[in-house]
Amino acid sequence: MSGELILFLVLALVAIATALGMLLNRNSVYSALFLVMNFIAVAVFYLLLGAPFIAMAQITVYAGAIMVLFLFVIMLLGAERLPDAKVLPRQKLFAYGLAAVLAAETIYLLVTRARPEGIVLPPDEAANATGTLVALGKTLFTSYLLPFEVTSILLLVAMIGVIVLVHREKGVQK
Amino acid sequence: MHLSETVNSGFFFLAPWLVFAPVIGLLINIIFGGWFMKRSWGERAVGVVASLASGASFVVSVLLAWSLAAGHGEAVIVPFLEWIHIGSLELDWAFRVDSLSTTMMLVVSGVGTLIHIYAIGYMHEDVRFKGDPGRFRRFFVFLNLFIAMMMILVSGDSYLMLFVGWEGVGLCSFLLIGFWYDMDTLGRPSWANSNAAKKAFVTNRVGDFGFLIAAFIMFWAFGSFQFDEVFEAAHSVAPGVIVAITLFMLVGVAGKSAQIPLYVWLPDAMAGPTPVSALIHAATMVTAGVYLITRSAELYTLVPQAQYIVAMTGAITALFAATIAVGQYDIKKVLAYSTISQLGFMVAAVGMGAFVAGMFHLVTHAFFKALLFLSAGSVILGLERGHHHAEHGHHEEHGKGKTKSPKGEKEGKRKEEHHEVFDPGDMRNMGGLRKTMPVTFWLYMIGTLALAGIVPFAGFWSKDEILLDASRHYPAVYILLSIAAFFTAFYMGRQIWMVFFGEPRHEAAAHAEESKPIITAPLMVLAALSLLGGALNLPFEGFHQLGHWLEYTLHEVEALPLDLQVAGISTLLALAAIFLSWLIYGRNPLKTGQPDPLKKPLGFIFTGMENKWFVDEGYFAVIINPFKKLSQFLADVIDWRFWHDWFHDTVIAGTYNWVSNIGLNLYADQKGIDAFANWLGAATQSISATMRKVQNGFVRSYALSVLLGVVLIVGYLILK
Amino acid sequence: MEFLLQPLTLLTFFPLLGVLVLLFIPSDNKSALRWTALVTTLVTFGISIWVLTQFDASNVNLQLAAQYDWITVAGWNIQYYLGIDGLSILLVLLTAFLTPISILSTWTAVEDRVKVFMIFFLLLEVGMTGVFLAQDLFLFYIFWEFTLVPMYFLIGIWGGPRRIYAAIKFFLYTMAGSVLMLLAILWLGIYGGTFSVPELIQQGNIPANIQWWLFFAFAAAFAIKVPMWPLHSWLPDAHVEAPTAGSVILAGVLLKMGTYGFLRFNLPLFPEAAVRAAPWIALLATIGILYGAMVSYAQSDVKKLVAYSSVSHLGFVMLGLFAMNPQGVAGAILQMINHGLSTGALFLLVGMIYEQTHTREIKVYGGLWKITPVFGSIMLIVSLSSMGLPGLNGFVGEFTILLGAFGSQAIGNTAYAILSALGVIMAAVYILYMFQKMFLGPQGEIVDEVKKHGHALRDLNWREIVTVLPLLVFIFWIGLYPKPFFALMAPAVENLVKMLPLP
Amino acid sequence: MVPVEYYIILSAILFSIGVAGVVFRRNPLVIFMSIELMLNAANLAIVAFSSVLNSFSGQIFVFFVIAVAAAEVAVGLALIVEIFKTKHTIDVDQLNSMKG
Repeated sequence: MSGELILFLVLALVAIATALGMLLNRNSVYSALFLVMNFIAVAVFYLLLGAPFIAMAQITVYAGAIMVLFLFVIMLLGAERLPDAKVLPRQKLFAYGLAAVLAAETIYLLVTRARPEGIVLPPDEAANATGTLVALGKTLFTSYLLPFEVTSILLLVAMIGVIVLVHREKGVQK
Repeated sequence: MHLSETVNSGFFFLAPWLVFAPVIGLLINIIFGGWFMKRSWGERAVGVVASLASGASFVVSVLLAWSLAAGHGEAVIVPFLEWIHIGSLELDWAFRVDSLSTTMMLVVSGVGTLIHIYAIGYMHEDVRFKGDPGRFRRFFVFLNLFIAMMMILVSGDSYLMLFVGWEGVGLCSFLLIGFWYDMDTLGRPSWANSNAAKKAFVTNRVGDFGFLIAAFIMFWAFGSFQFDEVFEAAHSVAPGVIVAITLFMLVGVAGKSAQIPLYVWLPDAMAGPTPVSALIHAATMVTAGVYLITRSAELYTLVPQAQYIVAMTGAITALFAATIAVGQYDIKKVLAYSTISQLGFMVAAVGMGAFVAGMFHLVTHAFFKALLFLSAGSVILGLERGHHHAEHGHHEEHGKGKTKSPKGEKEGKRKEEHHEVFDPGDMRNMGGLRKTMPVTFWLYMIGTLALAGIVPFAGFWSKDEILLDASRHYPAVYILLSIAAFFTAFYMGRQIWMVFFGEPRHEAAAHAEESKPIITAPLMVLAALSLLGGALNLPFEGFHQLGHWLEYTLHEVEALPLDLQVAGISTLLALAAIFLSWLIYGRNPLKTGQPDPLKKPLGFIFTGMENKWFVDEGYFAVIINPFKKLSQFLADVIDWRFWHDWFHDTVIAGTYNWVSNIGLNLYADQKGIDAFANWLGAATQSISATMRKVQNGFVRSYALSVLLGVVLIVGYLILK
Repeated sequence: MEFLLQPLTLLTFFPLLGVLVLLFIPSDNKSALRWTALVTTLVTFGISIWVLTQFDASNVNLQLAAQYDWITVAGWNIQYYLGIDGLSILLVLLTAFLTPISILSTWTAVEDRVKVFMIFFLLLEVGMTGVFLAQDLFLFYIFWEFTLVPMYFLIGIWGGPRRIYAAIKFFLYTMAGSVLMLLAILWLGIYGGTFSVPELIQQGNIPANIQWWLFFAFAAAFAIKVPMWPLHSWLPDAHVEAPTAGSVILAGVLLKMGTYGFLRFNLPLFPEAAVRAAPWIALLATIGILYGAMVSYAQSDVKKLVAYSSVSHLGFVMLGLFAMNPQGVAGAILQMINHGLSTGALFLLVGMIYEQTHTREIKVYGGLWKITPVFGSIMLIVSLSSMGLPGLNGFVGEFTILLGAFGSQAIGNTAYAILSALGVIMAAVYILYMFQKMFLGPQGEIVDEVKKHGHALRDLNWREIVTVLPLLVFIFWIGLYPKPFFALMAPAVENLVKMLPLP
Repeated sequence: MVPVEYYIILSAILFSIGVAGVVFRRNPLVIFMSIELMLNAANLAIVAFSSVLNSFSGQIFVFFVIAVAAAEVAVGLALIVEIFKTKHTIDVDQLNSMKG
């Protein structure tokens, strides 16, 4: 058992545990914090997979920006906990069951049908990290230029949309 | 367009101005008329512009006729505009100048211009009696539009252009009959006038339908609408096709020229102002049918069967309408039925192939019938003035200028019963006008004598020519027409005695005033023409000018010499009829409130005449009411209640709801999903309990069902 | 950029630019919103004129084509393919022409949620233009369905009291027809390996028995849209409930999408089936003409009257299309335009009086010509155009259609044309009935009714006259000098007719 | 030396956990987080495949996914705030106006 595999297993355990923590915690602030840990774990996976750029993006965008936003909203609305309610009592049970079935199915399907072959190389071997980053940038700004620009427009539109949604006209009170 | 090279000589290039002159006139009146009307001289300006426009058309007609005569009468085609070009259909707007069309142009624009002038005076008073002076301008716009449309009709070089004018004059007729669209002929608020207008338009459309079908057959048989091409091709086509064309065309003629069975609109058309009745419903538009048949002479002469039907239609109409005229009391209604009857003469003539006679009668009729109508208008105005005068005399304390104001009417009702509804057109209100309106009386006399066919007035010569032709070829037609001629003289005599002789039967008649020169001057011109119009085509060797003139277009023209026997019989009949009318109406003048002296001896026959033989009622019972009921039925029951409400809303939407509610909800949802759940083998009861609430509105349960779907699909993919 | 600057792409999507601008305008600045929408549509109209100048009528093929591969997976070959030819150019122009007019008509009529209204309107224009320009079946289908959405909201939000019912009905009916068409489109795309219409026409190897089914599937979608008798039941609801501008566009353009569909797809794609179906379609068209006219006559609601008259008029169009000779088809195309102009104008005018009186009951009107002379005169002209008076546009279309139908080999029976010509009489009956009851006769009760509310009935104001005037210009132009219009379509029409295997 | 299957299995597990969260949590914020988790799981699988196939495309795709997710979160949170303002609750079970 190589060191890498051990690292993987530990990290996987962390990832699953934090994910479950997010899922099960009744306080959404804790959920959010668990999710941050999960994201960090995933970022380390990216590093392991030889994708440092994505790992950085993951940390900054997800763990940094997005989750902070979540926390803000949670605090803004005071929605850490929702009062208990007895609607749809068996929902949870089904959710677990079906999710488990789904996981089993997906794993089975992906592993048997997709048959991914090969082994993930160690990061330094997989590619020279800096080389990867430069090549990645070049590809991004040449063959993927249009989607890149479209994405930027999308972000702009989202920004405007958020402002429009949250903005209240002066004097209009609800 | 084999003749178009001659366009450059003479005045032929002016042909489009036949139409454009009146169009410019009407545009001026539309655009600047409102501004004019605010001035004191506004009415005169509007009238003068319109009259000048119409006069310009007349001048162009004269120039064209002159050029044509100088060019030995050869037809000239003046191309103007390419209209519809698609596939094999090539339809152009071109002007055809030949002797036939110029004859019509001269009549239309000549009589038209005179009537324009007359209308300046007439409408000036009429709009005031009716209490809406603003409508003066509109009248002249419509009148100019009519001249333009009529010119398109007579000058078109193809059946289609003729049709354009044909429908166009129908429109003008609609507009002018409905000129006082918010009242009836007596000026009371009513739907009557607009109903009359609508009736005219729809009836004309029925005729137009026939015309259209004729045009379709023509196109697919001959490949063209152009006159020359049609006539050339007609010789190589089976006669059956031509019979169909000519008979469908006859439907069109019946509509426009008010022949049986479509004549019913013309008497109602008298709702229009009198100049309209004179111009459109006597002199010009209604003769378009006669023109059409004459124009299609080459088609009609190919099929004698069709000719016979046309001739009989005309003859029967002539007699039928003449009988109704005897029983009418309205001065204009008498003239209207007389017009139908005279149109019957013309149609009979052209049906017999006596095209020159038909055209001759058309021309003279235009003169004397216009004269009669306009004189009748003068009489009506005179009575209006008299009535006005009398009202003033009696109700000075009210000081109401307008007799037609509803308030005045109401008060009048309270005071004096007979003042409330005064009909200035009712001959029973007249009498003795010979003294109060002498000029009108003499003019009317000339018109009457011309219409009755007394030597040497124009009507004698033209009517005689028709009778002569009929006596030679179609004895049945001859007999019918002779009887009609007798009736004609009789009802005209009746009218003269009732209107101008005896004593006034109403104080309005007693106070009637003579009309101004602007009204009587055009009448005098028309009177002169009625007197001398016969000179156009005297039945003597060396005369026959109209015949020769039309020969250029019609090629073969039979010039009959005067037949003393026929002429003598018709004159005798006319004189006898006038004498008879004197016996009945002249010797013992009608008293106020006395019923018509014919009523007793004739009994139900006279009732029939009075009520137009109940033809309108028959049409209502047979066609109009069933049509209304059918469309009401279709609309309410079939379309709405059955198709819209029941079928679509109940059956389709209802079935859908039933299937989705009952079927899916109860059956599929409970049993189907239960079965699924059993098949899944896990927590049957609770799953179905959850699932039963599929439409519970909880987003999460929707998400759950999506998840279930995903699981099932992935499961299917695995098991596949 | 090259992609965006192609004339047809620009024409189709330019209104989106207007939508974008509208999004940035505060929704209480109504006049800015209106002006933006108006200017956008006017510029779009300008672009359509530019397209017209680039258009070569003598060329029977598609012109100014914009063609790109769009979705190409697994044997599917869907293209972004716009093109214009003699069959569609007039309809494209009509769309670009009517939209600004409709927007102008909402100036005072729509006060509620102006911004959303204008956005929907511009989106609608995108959809309509796309329908007339798309040459790829898939793309066509997308545009076709896309038009439903804005129209649904236009009726459903700004409509009359039963607007929800009408909107849903409108949506479901047209949708139901389109489903069959979608199946047929998929079949064609898979069978022919392409969705491009010109290519499919060129292949032209669809077996006759399958053609029959495909023809039927396409016809189902189009016949509902036209609407052909007896599928017209959604029309009166939609028309009566729609706001004025919606009615104008609905009658003026949306209905034409159905007839255009027959012309563009059914005739050239399935010629054998079309020829076989011609007598049946002619029968339905004739029934529609007479039925529409009669039902129209019995209406008491003026908007409903005009709606049913559309059934009658569109019957003429169908009759002309399936006459399958140049006269009939060209007449039908022209009649589509004519109907758009005349009925559009009728709805506009009815909307203008409705704005003042808030009633559409014919019987409460009467004598309006005296009170509102300009309005009455314009209404008269439009009515006459609608009933086919020579010299106005309606006649040219109806005459050529009837002429074509009378001598049509495909229909093969003159009875249809003769019966349809009776429809011309009936048109006079119902139109004159409407005109008489509203404008002639003694003053109706509505005049006093309106006066009670403190303001008398007024004549048209300048904005309203400007709204109708362009329509009047074309009503006269087409009536007096239709040659340029025929010239635009004649080669394409003759080319189309040549392709049909007439008996 | 990690077989790629492991990554796939991990990804599937994380994804399923996210799914479960979406389905049974009532707090829309947590639902949102679960969605993010699902996106992450997918990203992980994509990057793993990308690494095996030695191609950039996967990474670039993930990059776009992250960008889109950012936009989505922004709009989604704004919507939640707006819903809270109008309904004064964010419990998804209270928001059942779609009830049929």
